[in-house]
Amino acid sequence: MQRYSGFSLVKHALSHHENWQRHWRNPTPKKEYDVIIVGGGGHGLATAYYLAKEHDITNVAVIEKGWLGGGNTARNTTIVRSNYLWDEAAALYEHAMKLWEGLSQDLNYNVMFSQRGVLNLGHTLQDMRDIQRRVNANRLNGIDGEVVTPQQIKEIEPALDTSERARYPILGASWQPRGGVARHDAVAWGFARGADALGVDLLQQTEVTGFKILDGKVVGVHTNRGDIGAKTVGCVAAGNSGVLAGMAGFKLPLESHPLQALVSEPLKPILNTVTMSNQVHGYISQSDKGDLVIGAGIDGYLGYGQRGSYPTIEHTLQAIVEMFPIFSRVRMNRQWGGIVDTTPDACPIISRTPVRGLYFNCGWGTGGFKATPGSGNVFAWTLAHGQAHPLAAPFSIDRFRTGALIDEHGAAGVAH
Amino acid sequence: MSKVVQFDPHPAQAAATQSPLHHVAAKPAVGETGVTLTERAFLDHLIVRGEPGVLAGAVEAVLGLELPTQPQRLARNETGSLQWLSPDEWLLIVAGGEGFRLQRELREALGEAHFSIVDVGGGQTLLELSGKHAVEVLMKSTVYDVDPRHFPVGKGVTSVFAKATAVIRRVDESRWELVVRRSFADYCLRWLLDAGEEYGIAHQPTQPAVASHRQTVTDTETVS
Amino acid sequence: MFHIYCPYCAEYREEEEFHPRGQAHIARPADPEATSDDAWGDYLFFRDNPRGVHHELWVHAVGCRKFFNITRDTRSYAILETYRMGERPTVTANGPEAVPSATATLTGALA
Amino acid sequence: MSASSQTFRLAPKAGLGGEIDRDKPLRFTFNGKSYQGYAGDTLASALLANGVDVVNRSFKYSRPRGVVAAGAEEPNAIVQLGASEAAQVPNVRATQQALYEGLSARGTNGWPDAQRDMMSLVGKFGGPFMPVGFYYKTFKAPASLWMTYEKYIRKAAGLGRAPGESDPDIYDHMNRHCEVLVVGAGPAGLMAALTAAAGGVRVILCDEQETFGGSLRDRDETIDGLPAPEWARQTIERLAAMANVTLLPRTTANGYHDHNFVTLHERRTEHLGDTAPMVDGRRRSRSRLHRVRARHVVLASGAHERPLVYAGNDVPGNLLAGAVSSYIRRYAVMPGRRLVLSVTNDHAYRAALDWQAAGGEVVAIADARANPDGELVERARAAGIRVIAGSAVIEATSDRKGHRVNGARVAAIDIEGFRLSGEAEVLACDTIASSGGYSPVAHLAAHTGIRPVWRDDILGFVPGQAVDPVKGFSVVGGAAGVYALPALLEGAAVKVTQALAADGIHVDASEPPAVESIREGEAIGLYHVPHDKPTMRAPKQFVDLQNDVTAAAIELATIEGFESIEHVKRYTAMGFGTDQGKLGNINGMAIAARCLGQTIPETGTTVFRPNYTPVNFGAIVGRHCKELFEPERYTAMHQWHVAHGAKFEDVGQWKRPWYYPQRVNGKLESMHEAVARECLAVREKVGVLDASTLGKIDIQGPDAREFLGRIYTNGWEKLAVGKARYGLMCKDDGMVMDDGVTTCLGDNHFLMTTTTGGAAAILEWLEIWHQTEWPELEVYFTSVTDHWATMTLTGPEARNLLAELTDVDLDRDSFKFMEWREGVVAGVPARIYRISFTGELSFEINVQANYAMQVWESLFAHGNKYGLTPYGTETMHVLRAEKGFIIVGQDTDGSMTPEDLGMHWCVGYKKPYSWIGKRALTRSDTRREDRKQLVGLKPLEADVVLEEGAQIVFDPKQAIPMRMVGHVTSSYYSPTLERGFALAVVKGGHKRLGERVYLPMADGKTHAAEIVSPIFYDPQGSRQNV
Repeated sequence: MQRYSGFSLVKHALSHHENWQRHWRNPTPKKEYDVIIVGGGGHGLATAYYLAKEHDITNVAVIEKGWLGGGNTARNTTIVRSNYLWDEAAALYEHAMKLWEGLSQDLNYNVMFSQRGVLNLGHTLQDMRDIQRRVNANRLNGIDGEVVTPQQIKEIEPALDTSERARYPILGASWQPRGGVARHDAVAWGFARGADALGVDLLQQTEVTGFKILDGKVVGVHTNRGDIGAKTVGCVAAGNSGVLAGMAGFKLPLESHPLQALVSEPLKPILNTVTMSNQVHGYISQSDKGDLVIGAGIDGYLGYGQRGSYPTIEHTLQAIVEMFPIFSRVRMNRQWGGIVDTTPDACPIISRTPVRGLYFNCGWGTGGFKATPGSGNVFAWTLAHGQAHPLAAPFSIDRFRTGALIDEHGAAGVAH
Repeated sequence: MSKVVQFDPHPAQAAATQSPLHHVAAKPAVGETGVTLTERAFLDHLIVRGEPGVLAGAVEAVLGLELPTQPQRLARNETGSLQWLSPDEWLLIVAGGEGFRLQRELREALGEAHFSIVDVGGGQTLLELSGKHAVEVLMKSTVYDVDPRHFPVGKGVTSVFAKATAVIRRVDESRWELVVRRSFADYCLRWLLDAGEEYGIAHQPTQPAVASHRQTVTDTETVS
Repeated sequence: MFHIYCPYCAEYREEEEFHPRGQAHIARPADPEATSDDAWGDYLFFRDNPRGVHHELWVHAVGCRKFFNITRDTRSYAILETYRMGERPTVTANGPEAVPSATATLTGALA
Repeated sequence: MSASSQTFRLAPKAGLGGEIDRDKPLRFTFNGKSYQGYAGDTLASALLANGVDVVNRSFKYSRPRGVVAAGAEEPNAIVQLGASEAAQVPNVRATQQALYEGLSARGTNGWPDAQRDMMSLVGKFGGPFMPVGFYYKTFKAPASLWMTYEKYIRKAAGLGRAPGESDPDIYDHMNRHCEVLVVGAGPAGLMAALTAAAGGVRVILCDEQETFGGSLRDRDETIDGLPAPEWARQTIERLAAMANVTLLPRTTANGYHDHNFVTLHERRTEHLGDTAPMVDGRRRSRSRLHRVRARHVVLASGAHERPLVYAGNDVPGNLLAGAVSSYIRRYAVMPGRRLVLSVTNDHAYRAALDWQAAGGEVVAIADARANPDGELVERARAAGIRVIAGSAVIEATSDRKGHRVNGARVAAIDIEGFRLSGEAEVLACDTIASSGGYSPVAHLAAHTGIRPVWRDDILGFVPGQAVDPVKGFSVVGGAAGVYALPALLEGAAVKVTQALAADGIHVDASEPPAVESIREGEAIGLYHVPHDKPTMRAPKQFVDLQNDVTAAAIELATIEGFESIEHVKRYTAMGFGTDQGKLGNINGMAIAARCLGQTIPETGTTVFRPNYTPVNFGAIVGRHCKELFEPERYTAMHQWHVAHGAKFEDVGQWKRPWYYPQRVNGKLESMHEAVARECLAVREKVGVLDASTLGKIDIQGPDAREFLGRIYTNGWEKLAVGKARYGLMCKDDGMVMDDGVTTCLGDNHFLMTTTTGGAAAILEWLEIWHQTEWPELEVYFTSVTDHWATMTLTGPEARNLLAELTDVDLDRDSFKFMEWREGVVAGVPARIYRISFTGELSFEINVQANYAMQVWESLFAHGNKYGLTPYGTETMHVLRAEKGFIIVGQDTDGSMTPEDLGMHWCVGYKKPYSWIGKRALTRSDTRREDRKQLVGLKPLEADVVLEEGAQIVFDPKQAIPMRMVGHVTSSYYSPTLERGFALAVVKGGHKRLGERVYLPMADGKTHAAEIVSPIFYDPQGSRQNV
């Protein structure tokens, strides 16, 4: 792989940048692979990368019906944090956080992971109880976090209105300094480039149309470019998981909903951190380009249209202007929608399925981006070992039948 | 013991009353008046539920009103108004103090049929909006199409009102009524005064100033 | 933003008056105690999630407060029909044979 | 150049400057310098009139930039507007900002200003080291320095800045419904509106510009014998006179949402000043968002001219050809003296003709076509203008600072071969105008999911077929790729008539007006002009001017393997600016297509999202902000609470009294002191709580009792009339969702109470089960939450006090615990419930809310001698926790079963129907022994009040990560017990009474506590039963 560095940049400048190599190849599909990953988003590419890097399984294809990183990776609001309430979720997201912290160096690709901290605001007494509960749990789980006062919040994020004027005055917040944001496209491209360099075939514009299943075991996939054999298939296709499961003959406890987000026009730096509020219902950060990146909750209905209802946008901006009255004259540039697969307990599914050799990693709801390296890492382990990674074990489909849910609705109250 | 108990909320002797908007002082418009807002307080509001076939006869007999079975219709006479809310739900608004007697008569007329009548008069109030800019004020407040072409006199709907809900009815060419919940009344009023400011909104004193006490003195015995 | 025909109010109303309540035509098992854990889990949590025609339950929350059904395309968001509780859809993904049974009425009232 | 000279303003002449009013000069300042313009000017036209070339600096390379366009598509002339801090508006397009007296603006980038920018050094010398994607390739090592690098990267980002103060203006919404919404009031839009309006239906016509008319304002043709601008004026007057037509100028259709919902942003006062002026002492909104639901939408949004991509095409003095015409004709402004025009089509020749007619020198027209032959070409030739066929401007040269074009290099080009076919000639000039054709404005249609489709005949994307169900939508005029005036007007009339008929709106097709037409020759497809050097080595050729994306960047992206146009866009940031690529996207796609050896349609299209042009947050928020952000719900006693100094707690939307601090010895009590006083008053004397916010649902019907039995976990078969019972509700997953007391008023009549926060959800819960699952049960539910005001009178003196005010026999044997009575309290008919949430003797008095204050004040009038004390929710919480009563949502979190709460007594296992939640209680997970169960915790140190949310461990010595076994749900200091106490959930807690647990806290302390029964006070319940 061509190494990227300041030095290589200078060198290429001298040759007018005409000699840069491709980020990844555009291979023709082989007849068979050891592992096929369905879905070339951040999670799928990370899975392929870790399969090759940590498990030496390089005869791998990533099958993507569109372009790499073109699904929710391209449409999310890039927040990274690991301050989840329940042990199982916290362990999984913290695993991801640790990987984030060395990711740019590991991939030799700057994913611009910016640890500027995440504030989760509390506006009611119950909010504060929930925050205290979560922060205490985080702390004992070894995850950074503290409960901060309105005065401390004002210091962290001066643009916030911390006064008593607010309809729901800010009573406090949880603060995770290691949280932050990352450059979403770069994450997909970095993993893609890394996987490609290790021999993984990235097959774009290739759509899975069915699974080849023999005696209850998966042996390959049908695609619009012909059949491709595989010993193991892992599906990581947010927004399509339910449809893929249907092709394999079973149902998942998923509902696919529109999740909208929006950005302002670019502004000079005004926000220091990521601010989220469940009660007032919105969250915001500022990208390195200067856009305010804003989102809130999902629309209540199923939707694959990559758009949602306008009142959701209105409510989101009402929340933002309530928290930041100085943004009233800032202008919204663009809104968009993604498709999020939600589960009944707001936690993902990383699981075997009724079809042997076929695994699903799905249901990340609104929280997928922040898990990208961790999700790929444990899913790669799961595919390589044919059994759930210890961190993935609690996220089996079985929990919806036993009732052992991991209810993270509190932590996932607003989308992020 | 009876199967359903009725309760007369009004005191036998005059008592101090407070409408949901008692705390907001009336205020004339700044400049020319384009919209007038008046709280019509202390009316008796009843929710009547049942199948139309069950209710129609009794309603006509007791109220002298034909039960409006078409959606969004509002019937009125000197006794009061009866508005379709849902295929099995109507809002009856009558003079303060009349509700108990009418409910009892309706219950008697309906006998053992399955229906429900519930007094909700303490829980909501009626705001009257009139003037040449009343429609614009409503357009700023509700997603429902209140254009007079689409909203003839005698229509009434339940819809979104700012971030609350309201029953919106058009009682004549220039007058609209809003029925809002007591706990939201302060918010709705503030919203209306704000929305009406550019048109010159006059906020009239609440009518009547105090509730009439019990119209027909009866015992509080329950009826079935 | 959807424009929804309420079959009870007999007119189109704005989406803000309605709430979606998940998949339509989910029957609560008639004898829950005789239902296996797996089947109970299916009833509680496993929903259709089609990319295409979907029958869903909505309530005219700020309006007549009635629940009713919408058949909607989850790709285009076109509403193909709305119908009252207890009625059966005339538009389905796979033609009339796929129309859910008339006895199955319940909601996924688990939200 | 003298500040007020307006050197580039043309002398008055008929047909020029129709937008401006020379009798109304206006002063404005730009970058701190004072200038003059006229009413009707845009900021851009006024700057051009004053010869201001450099308006801003570019985003990445800090290059000087000037005005390029005359409308919404402007990428360069981006300014920070506002004289005062609170009135700042970032990122205003000077081409869309009307001039007003005292307007103050500056370029968003550049230090100290756009003219003398120091950052340009970075652009000049660092440029070669900042190819596309350079961030991803650098700043990775050492990892520890990234956050420092990032700080500087961020500093260089952004355009304008957010205001530092709150917005003094308001914004509002207007909900509109119409049969036909016409977007765009150019020729097609006017014709469409005229056609629809004739049918008598409601028509809304909006246009983003200050005035209606669109291209008619600059057209030479005559319509029905009238000059085009005059025909437009008369048509607008006709429309304005029609009662069924609403005209909205200065109104941009920004988002086209599902089912024909369109948001229109009307700028009501932005042309008048920094802030909205009052009118007759009344406030009005600065701008207004119209939320329009239309049966049919006609898109008549016209087309944007495409610039050509050539070297140096960003230097001030490079403009769009159409913009040149617009500035001359509309504002009587010459954007320069000597013009070179570079075109691919006939229409753009008007720029040269206008230029010459206005007295400017046209140096030459470079036409990429081998044999241009249209009517306008002939006119140009006849006027003596040099037309150089088969050629194009390949490079703009500039003065040393790059502040203004000083020449054009023109060369013969081979479009197919993407190379020059002759030597370049340098033409001295100060202005280069270009036109590469026209892009229909397909943005709005794309919002609803309609993909644009490429049309080779017009060399542009037009909105595709409506996605099957998106009915009620038609596209006319330039937006549909129809540019010639006769076809456009006729098309608008006919197409709209047909489209409306399909939607059930019948209008008589009106006769389209007679138009004298101009014969145009065929255009040619040229996007990126070849240079004598390869793209990667040529001077910068800009594609996206706002984001500084060059042709070389796009080429490099394809070299690096980015083959999807989406990848190319994301890697280069093309189209991500505030102009959303209105000028650049198609050129960028064409370059990518050429590099990849594809056609433009193969390369793809762009998916536009709302907004069409940016809208300020305030306008989208409307009045739903500050004091109207969200309703505050008040009880009937609210004003009393305010008057008595209550602090309030937000519970849902309700404001509930939290506690009532008193002034003691001139000092206001702390919450701790107030709550201690209130608690003791209840335990020792009598207190009163406003409990009106509890949800209340009247339930009537012969099956009401059975319905309750199915909804609640416990039994209701035997509850007698006159009695009340506590009930618990689960979801069907077995988890507790709500609780409350329900009273049997009559055999077929119950009153259910719910939690304050749960009221609306529970009513809907009852309805959903009734309407969808059990419609055969005869029962009706009606909310009476607001109807009843509820006062909880509680404490040992409650009976004595109430006895003074009521005719009800309060004797303990005739009015027992968990019963209700009807009577009169303080002269007001009331229902009294003998239920208790405090553990003390309690009477809950319910009266119709209008009479509440009479009763409440009577209680206080008589209560003094009994020590009557108002108490709030905090005291209520302490008192109930002492009794081990749960609060759903605080002591439960959606994962607790009734059994987890130790409430087996509240579960009717033997009921004849499978009530909601029952089945789930036998699932394997709900049967686990080690589930978290509700217990009491007694801190070993009596004065310790555990933190709510504190996590519990069995072994305090273990290393992190620790095994947590539960948490504290409620914790208070009890003035009665004189110690801290808590409710908590602990794994297997019910079997661990007496065991010790530990709570390691953030401050390093570890508290120890003993697991005890959750009932801390009066476990026998004797006090409530007196």
